[in-house]
Amino acid sequence: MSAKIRTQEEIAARVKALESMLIEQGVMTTQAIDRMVEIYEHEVGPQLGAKVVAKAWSDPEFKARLVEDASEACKELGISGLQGEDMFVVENTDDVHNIIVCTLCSCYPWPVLGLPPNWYKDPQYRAAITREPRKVLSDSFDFTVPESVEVRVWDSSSEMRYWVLPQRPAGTDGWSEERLAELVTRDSMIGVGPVAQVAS
Amino acid sequence: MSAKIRTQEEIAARVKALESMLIEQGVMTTQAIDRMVEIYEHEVGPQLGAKVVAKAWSDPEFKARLVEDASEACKELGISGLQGEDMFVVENTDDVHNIIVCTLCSCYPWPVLGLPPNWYKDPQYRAAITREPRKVLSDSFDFTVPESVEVRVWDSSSEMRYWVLPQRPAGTDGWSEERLAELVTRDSMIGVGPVAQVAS
Amino acid sequence: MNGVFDLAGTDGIGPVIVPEHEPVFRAAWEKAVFPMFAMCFRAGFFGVDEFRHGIELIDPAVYLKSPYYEHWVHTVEHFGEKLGKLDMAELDRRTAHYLAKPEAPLPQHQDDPELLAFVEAVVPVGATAKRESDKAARFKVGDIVRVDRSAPKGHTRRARYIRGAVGEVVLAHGTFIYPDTAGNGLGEHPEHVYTVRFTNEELWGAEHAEPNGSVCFDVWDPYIELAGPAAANAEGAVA
Amino acid sequence: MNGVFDLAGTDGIGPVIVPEHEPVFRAAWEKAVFPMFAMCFRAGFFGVDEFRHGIELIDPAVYLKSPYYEHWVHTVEHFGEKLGKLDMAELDRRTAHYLAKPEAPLPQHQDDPELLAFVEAVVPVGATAKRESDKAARFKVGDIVRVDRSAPKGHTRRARYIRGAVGEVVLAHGTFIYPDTAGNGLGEHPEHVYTVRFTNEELWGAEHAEPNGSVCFDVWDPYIELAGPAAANAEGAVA
Repeated sequence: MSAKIRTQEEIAARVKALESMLIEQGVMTTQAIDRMVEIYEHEVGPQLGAKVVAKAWSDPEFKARLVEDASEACKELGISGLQGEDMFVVENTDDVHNIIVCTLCSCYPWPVLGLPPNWYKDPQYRAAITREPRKVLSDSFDFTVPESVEVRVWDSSSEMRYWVLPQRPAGTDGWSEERLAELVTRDSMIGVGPVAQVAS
Repeated sequence: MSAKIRTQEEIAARVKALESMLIEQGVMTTQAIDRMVEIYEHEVGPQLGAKVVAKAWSDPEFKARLVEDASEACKELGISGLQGEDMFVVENTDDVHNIIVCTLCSCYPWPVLGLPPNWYKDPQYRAAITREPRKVLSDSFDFTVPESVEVRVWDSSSEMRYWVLPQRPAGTDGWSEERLAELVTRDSMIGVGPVAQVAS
Repeated sequence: MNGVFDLAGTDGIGPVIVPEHEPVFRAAWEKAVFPMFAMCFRAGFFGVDEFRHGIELIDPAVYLKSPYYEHWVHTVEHFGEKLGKLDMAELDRRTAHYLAKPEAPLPQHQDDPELLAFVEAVVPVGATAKRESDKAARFKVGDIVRVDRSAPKGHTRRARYIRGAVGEVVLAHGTFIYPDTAGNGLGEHPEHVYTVRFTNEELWGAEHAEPNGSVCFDVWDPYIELAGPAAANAEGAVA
Repeated sequence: MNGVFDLAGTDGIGPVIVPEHEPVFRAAWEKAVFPMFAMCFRAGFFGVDEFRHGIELIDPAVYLKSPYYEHWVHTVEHFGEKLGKLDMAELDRRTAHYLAKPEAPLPQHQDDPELLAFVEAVVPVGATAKRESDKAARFKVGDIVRVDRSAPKGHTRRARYIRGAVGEVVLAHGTFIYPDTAGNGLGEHPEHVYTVRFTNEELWGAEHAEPNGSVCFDVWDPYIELAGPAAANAEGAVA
């Protein structure tokens, strides 16, 4: 209990020291570090999940495969990998609104959503979203789920990686997958926000 | 969650500021503060509990009254007061060893034991003593209760204030109450230590 | 409320450290804080249950890392602010003043014989939480009971480690102020208090429990329901 | 183990703060830490369950107050020290060096084509925790089950808020590495994983629960026992 809460400068020095030792041991190289960072900064992110959602909205057979086995269906689009080896899509309906969390650590489906935002990993979200999900959505995300709709929170306690298939908005008949994908926000696949509004 | 962990200097300044405002409001005076501190530094302490224990060891009728209603019996010795309005003595036997704790805050029978030691109020004791009492006694108090004796932990969750009546040691036949009282340690009335050894 | 102050069974916070000797008060500021409980109680800041709840509301990292009597500072501030008895900006201003000048004097003031008399009177008498009530006790010594496992949001003394557990009523103490109302500013509403004895196996599981041990925990009447001997035996709850 | 990392239902830690925009990594040091999970895993520091347990062992106040990726630093250090892969005195020495000279360079080193190839291979494929097993599933979708309320001391995924609660099995996922062994260095011992759905009323109590809500939580086979429809109805567990 004597451990100290470090400043950013102290953490940075600690990390550089650790990095230097791991580099000397051949565990890491700056080249490999840079490549891994590049992947999650620029290649893997919620635009991939949005592509999957748009295809599911457009192609009922794909959607059936996605709901049956999300990891296999995503591979059809070349989407797969770390922290998404066993994904499971939970579909919003008129009766059920889904939300994901990991209350014990911060599990999150990287291949479709990228790395999680900090609020998802913060103690506050993990503490409150199972206990008072409607209050959290309302207070922190300005998002309301009608009382008649069940709020179902998926606590990612195993290696199954859950994520949300939002409902296709009205007014999008005949839209291309590319155009549909632009409506799909990261928050809508976490379950804490809506898909983008369609101008009417 | 942004609250800061203060240094001793910061706490001292905060307290003096608070004290100054409470003094101006007439809630406190330095005279009353000093008197209250004097009482718990010099008048109320475990020597009072020791006196009660020694009398219980010497006088079976007093002991019967003490076990029946500890607060009433202690009043016979002029012992009573704050945080001991409703005391209950738990008696060690050949079959049961008792320990007290307050896992939710730091309740403690002030009139017989004085103010609690810091370890009693620390998170570590409150966390571990209900879960692994034998390990805590052994690791931190160098005190072993035989496996054949039940360890019974009293978590002071209500306003009942529990404390332990240790067993009278052998080799003390005919001792005066004053001499017996010298054997009774604070820790033996908490249940984390023995009474003092009798030289044989 | 569920929080880190509810410490029973928390793992991973290190060993109990017992110094050889230590004074009753380790710092001068502790001597100023200790009397605040009784004197602010007298001044109408809080009842004892509210006082505890004010401590429960402390930021959990601060709760774990700060010296004990600093918890009392937080609850005095909490109720002082809530009741409009303390101007927090002024408190901050004075804090900066005393931080810059630790030896600066306290305000000049007169002794108050009534306050001193209060100290001399309350220390040896206290203020019992026992209350007369004509409520019938729903339970008696020997009953096998299960603790409600639900999770109230405000102040409660229903610690997490006993929720859902089955034990035996071993003592009945009469009626006392109910912390689940009094601690939340909702009045005293006295309820019967019982001591329930739980085996270590019931609390922590047979695989994880120290042998030959039990915990006695005091519950108020609404915390428990009859579990019945059948239920208890089925779950191996009572030795 | 019981600890503050097990956050579900913890009250009093403030609101969820959602910044308008934030980068994937907020500081340069976060970019160095993130790859450590995959690369130290490759180097034999830990499995994913052990990695999590190393984080659970962090001092709880530090856990609550430190930025997320600092947790990863702690678990890398924990296993590096435990396995003799990191000399902690040397780590301290280098920390002091970089604290004094933040711009001091990292050691000169060669690129490692195999490590780069590992990154390119593992990111799109991952490493499933699914394992073949001929163990029979003890439960099926539709079963009403109760979660064991006991409190293991090492790593487990049996969060406190579901212990003792009754819910319905809604999904069965097959067999996966068992964290209660793997996270404690005791091997993979695969077990069936199920999703159990609990109503808010069952988890928090009817008085304290948001209406029309539920939580789905994944359990491994040893975490649960059949509760039976009778038990569930008696406690109002399943809608």
